[in-house]
Amino acid sequence: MTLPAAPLKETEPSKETTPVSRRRRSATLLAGCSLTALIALLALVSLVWLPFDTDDTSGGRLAGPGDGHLLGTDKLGRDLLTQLMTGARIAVQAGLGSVAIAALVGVTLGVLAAFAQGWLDDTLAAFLDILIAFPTLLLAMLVVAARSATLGSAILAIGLAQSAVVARLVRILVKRVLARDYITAARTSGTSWPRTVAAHILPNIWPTLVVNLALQFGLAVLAEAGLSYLGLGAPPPNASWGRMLQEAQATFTTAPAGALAPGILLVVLVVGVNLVADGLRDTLDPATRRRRT
Amino acid sequence: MSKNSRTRASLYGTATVATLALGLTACGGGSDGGSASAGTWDKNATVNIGSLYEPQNLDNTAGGGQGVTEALNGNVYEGLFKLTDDGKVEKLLAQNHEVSKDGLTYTFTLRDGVKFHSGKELTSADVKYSLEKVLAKDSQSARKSNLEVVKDIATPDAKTVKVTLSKKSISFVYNLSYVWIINSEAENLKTTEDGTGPYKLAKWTRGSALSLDRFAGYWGDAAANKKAVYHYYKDASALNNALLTNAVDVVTSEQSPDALEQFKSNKNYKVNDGDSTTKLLLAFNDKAKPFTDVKVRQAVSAAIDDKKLLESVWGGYGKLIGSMVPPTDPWYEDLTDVNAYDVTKAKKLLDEAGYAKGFSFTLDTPNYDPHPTAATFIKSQLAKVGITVKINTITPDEWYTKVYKNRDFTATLQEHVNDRDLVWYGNPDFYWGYDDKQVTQWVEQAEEASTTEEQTELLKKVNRKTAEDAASDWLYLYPQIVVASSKLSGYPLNGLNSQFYAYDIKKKG
Amino acid sequence: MGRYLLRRLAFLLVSLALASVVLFVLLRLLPGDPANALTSVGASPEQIAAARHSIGSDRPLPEQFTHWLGQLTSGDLGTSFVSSLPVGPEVTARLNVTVPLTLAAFVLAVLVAVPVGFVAAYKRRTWYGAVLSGISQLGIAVPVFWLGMILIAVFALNAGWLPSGGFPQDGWDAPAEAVRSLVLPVVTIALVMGASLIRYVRSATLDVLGSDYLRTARALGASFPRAMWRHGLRNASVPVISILGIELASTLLGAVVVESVYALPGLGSLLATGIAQHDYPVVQGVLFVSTLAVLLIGFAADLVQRIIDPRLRGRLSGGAR
Amino acid sequence: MTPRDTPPGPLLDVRGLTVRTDDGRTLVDDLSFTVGGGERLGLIGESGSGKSLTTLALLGLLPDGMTATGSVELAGTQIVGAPEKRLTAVRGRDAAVVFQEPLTALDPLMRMGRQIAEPLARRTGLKGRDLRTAVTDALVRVRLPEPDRIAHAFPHEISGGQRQRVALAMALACEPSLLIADEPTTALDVSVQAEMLDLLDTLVREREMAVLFVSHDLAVVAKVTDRVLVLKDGRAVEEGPVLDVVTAPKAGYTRALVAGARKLESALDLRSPR
Repeated sequence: MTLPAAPLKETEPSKETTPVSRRRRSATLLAGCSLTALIALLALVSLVWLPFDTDDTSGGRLAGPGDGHLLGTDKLGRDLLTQLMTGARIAVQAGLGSVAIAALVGVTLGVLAAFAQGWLDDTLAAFLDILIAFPTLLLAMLVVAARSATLGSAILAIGLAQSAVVARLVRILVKRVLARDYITAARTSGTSWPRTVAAHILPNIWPTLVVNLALQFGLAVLAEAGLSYLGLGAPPPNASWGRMLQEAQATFTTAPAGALAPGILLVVLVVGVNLVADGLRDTLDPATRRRRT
Repeated sequence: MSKNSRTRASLYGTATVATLALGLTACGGGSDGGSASAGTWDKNATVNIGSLYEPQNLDNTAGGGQGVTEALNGNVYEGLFKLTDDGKVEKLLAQNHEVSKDGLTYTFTLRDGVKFHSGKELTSADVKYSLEKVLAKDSQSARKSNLEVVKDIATPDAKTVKVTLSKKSISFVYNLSYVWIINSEAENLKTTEDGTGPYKLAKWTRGSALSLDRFAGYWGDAAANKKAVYHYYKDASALNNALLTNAVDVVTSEQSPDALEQFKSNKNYKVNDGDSTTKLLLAFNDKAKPFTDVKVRQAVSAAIDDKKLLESVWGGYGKLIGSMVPPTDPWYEDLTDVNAYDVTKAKKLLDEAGYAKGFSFTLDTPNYDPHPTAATFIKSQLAKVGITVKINTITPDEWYTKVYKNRDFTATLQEHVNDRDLVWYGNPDFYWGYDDKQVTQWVEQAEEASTTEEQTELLKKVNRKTAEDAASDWLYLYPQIVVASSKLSGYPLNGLNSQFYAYDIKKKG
Repeated sequence: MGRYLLRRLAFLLVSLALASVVLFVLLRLLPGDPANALTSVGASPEQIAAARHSIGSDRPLPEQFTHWLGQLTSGDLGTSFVSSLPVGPEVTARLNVTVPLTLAAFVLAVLVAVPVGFVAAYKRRTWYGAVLSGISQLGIAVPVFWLGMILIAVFALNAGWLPSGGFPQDGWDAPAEAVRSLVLPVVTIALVMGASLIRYVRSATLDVLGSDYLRTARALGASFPRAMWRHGLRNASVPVISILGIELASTLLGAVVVESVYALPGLGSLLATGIAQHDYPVVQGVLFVSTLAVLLIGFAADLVQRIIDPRLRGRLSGGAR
Repeated sequence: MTPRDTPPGPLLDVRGLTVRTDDGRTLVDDLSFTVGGGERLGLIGESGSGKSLTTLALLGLLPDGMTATGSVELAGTQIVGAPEKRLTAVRGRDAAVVFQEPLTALDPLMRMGRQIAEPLARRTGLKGRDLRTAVTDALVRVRLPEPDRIAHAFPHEISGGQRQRVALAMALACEPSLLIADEPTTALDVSVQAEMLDLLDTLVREREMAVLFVSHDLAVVAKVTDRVLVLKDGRAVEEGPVLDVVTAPKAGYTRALVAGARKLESALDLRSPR
């Protein structure tokens, strides 16, 4: 099962065979970065300043904009903008946390699996395949059931579920590198394994890995929103966007702002990181770089 | 049985919340027939009832849950007595009953001409079987402990049942209203039924709906509609959407005020504000520091503005209570003035208790609404008197293990759904650990009282004493909101203890 | 091929057996007491113990496991702790909702994504090619439950064209109603699934468009449509099929959220309930059936790929998935 | 190779061919050359010099994002700016290509026989058994052993040299007036390279086909061509008969190339006397 004929699900190998114009490429990256930065800014500002206290329920129930509430209030009279800002923080936290776990566990597992041979190799590959077919959300539900519904559990759960995806990718990438001659040369010349990994393997796989992790970030944000929507994410009163949407569902028609704003921000963040991933792939991925004239 | 007899348990119905905290909790409920006396109605109508509480199975002694009570109690199964929607106990299958002088022997005469859905005639053997089923070793009935006073059941003839108690129990007849009379020969009671009610089960599709058909051989007045279908939803929004799109005609119990605006402003719907028995409690562990100190409990109670909390959770709905007793219980007294909101007083009490600088405690908060909201609110209120609250969000399952079984908590939030549940304060082993010899004695005496007046008198004392001791902080009484299509009339408004009688519901054509 | 089939089937069975052990062990490692779901306030310790005994959760784990395996081999998925009803029929009933939902969404997504993905690749330099790619970018980023909320608000609450949720009690005996109640959920899943499929189809098409063999064919005089038909379609389908397999499997299992939004009595909602109540037999049953489905879908995808791609024929599990 | 109604001018007439990317980089700059009927021209330059793009521009197969200007007349047909339909008619018939990388140039999912049959059927209109026989003949002509086995094989099942022969067979199956060989031996083992060159040489000679031979390797080009054009950074730096260029290179760049090739030559003794 080396060198799959099929693309890895995670890295859509958009090999624009032709030289995409640099301008265009940087436009993608730029657009992605600005969208992501917008949300990151919200999250960062929320650390030092919020329009209202998060627990401040002094606003009127589902009030419209005004009275210091730029976007109005939610059903408990909390400021919507405040909630959106803390929500941004949770989303970014969820994304970063999950990806960190996925990277750590996934790369370790993937590298180990790549060195496996024979039936062990087949079994590991098959196991990862089965695991991947189970949606992140489902695995996360189990983890959350085992621990309790906190942001930490959600991040752990999502990160672990994603590490299977990362492990599979890394395994394939590493196998690809291992097949190259200079690795064989390094091995026969007696270079130690950790050295080989550090000196030859990681430098070769990191561009693809980084692009993939960026995509995983977006998926993690969506998964956290899904978990929160099901009541399994950051517990109330934390203003996770998913939870805000769940709460605003009942008042969708009467007070649409609360049911639209978190969704829009979610889309902005995920589109943003996906564009960043696309842009990065075009600039980093050796597969595409090689094809350029 | 003993002290705690007359309460029926069930914190949230029974099953620990079916879904992962989709925000559903159990509801409580009043009783008795709905509103309006419709002029003409469709006698062959199908009434679609929307609910959040699906039965786990159809046997209320095998963990059927709150949903089975809602769908089957009074509709499919009947007891010797029934609890009306306004909380009165009336005779149903019992034609008559006599109590011996010592209050230990109850003799019931059964109504004539009562038939089970299978066609068999009701006999005293069925009553004995049904009572024994509740008391059986593997019974998961929430009423089991209440009925354990039963020492002997005799059936002198086909129409007479004689029950002997081990000690007096004034709530015995009330408790009997929860005992379904089931055909002693019936089988597969988890998926089928054989009761005597005005409806028989047509079909139960798990995860979706349960439908009831009018029973032609019913002994009393026939149901006012031909078919009643309970549609089950896991999420309040989905349920409200169903009502808005006419997929259901009535919602048994709204769990948040969110959607009410759109129903109130629409003449096609009627929003009914009934009496509930569900109380939201900030339950202290009275055996854990610092809540061992009455003054600390009083201070916390006085530091929280219940009115504002109720307003923010329920909009204009719901009531304030000063104790465990809802207005529908016979021993109700308005005690909202006891430990009322007063920050100055709270500070003074804390000072007296030696906590002038405040303290901090962990609040175990179930992860579904309204608990987290209430916790947030309490946190911000108590901060004003120097008390720091650490909110620890837990699942219903954890709540049972950590709080209910292991008593490993300092304070918790929980909703208590049932009526007449003041008596738990007489049980020093209950999870909140309130232990007052006097109260325990009063509760025991009340249960063994000869007259309801005597019982009421004693429980009023319990009520006042627990309120003054701030045994818990009773934050508010939930509203019981039934929203129905304006075509409907005759539906229950209070849904006491989760019952929802469908047989009087009339639907205009 | 016959030998391959045998080996592949054996592999499938071994995987299933392994999965069932893992499942069982993992579930028992979860903290929480299934008896809690049966408990109510006022329940005495004896009553709790009786509940535990009646569901068998007080027995030693190996015994529980062999019991479960024994049931499994006779096709029985066990009995729910909470409802005391058999799990098998329950799962079957839920599959009646989830399988049509997933398959319909899948077919719709493929029907939309394949042409759109192709156009998005072929015409990527035109404005509508860019718009199509942009739409798929958006589609990937939209949370499925939010999309559901919006569709319900627009098509059920405002327009009143379709039900807002639920599934008829008579199920497929009321075909018109059943179909109506699945329209919005199917569209919801198909849009989200389609959006990501578009990207895969687009990228597979780009690979083909940039491939040397396509250039060879055209350099030797084949017209573009002819070359795409002869060479492009098959080559592009290999990666897409492997994605389709994964998408189908994960949608089947991942319908939880959509089922929740649309109040559908599907497999996902059964699982969610089971997890919340620590109802191991239900969770085990659902996950076991799901694992089986995942393995079978993987098997089918491997088989199809193997038929198309001769390079995979030397391997046990097609390199694809 | 029955000479078609040959137009008066040269078979291939390139004037001022310029290839630019959309973002304005010039990859081939004002290139002009001709190839007469039966003539063999070598196009030489290191990678990135624009030689491969030139071959693609000759057939109107430039990738997206690049445009050609100037004039390319192939057998009297103007290629630059021509509609796809006209290009399709010209490709294969007037000029066919053998690409550098035989593994990717062949459809990995299609048996060799069917791949050869495709252009063959287009030219001859043969079907069924006749077509199959023709395919076998085509394989035999490129000196492939076991032609039936090869016809039944997938690209990954045969060696690189065999694949390149199949690619050559496909190109020859079109019976083009001009064969464009784009680094046809670069991907092959050195030992196979010589055989391949020899085969190519023989086959085109037999058919009196014109050849445009593209390579970075002066030694290889010298073996099969009469005239060379040296490309650097998209510009022609030198043009002339092979012997002249090799023995007396004018441009500094060409001198470097020749020196490089000499070294190789002495090391491998690859070059056969012409």
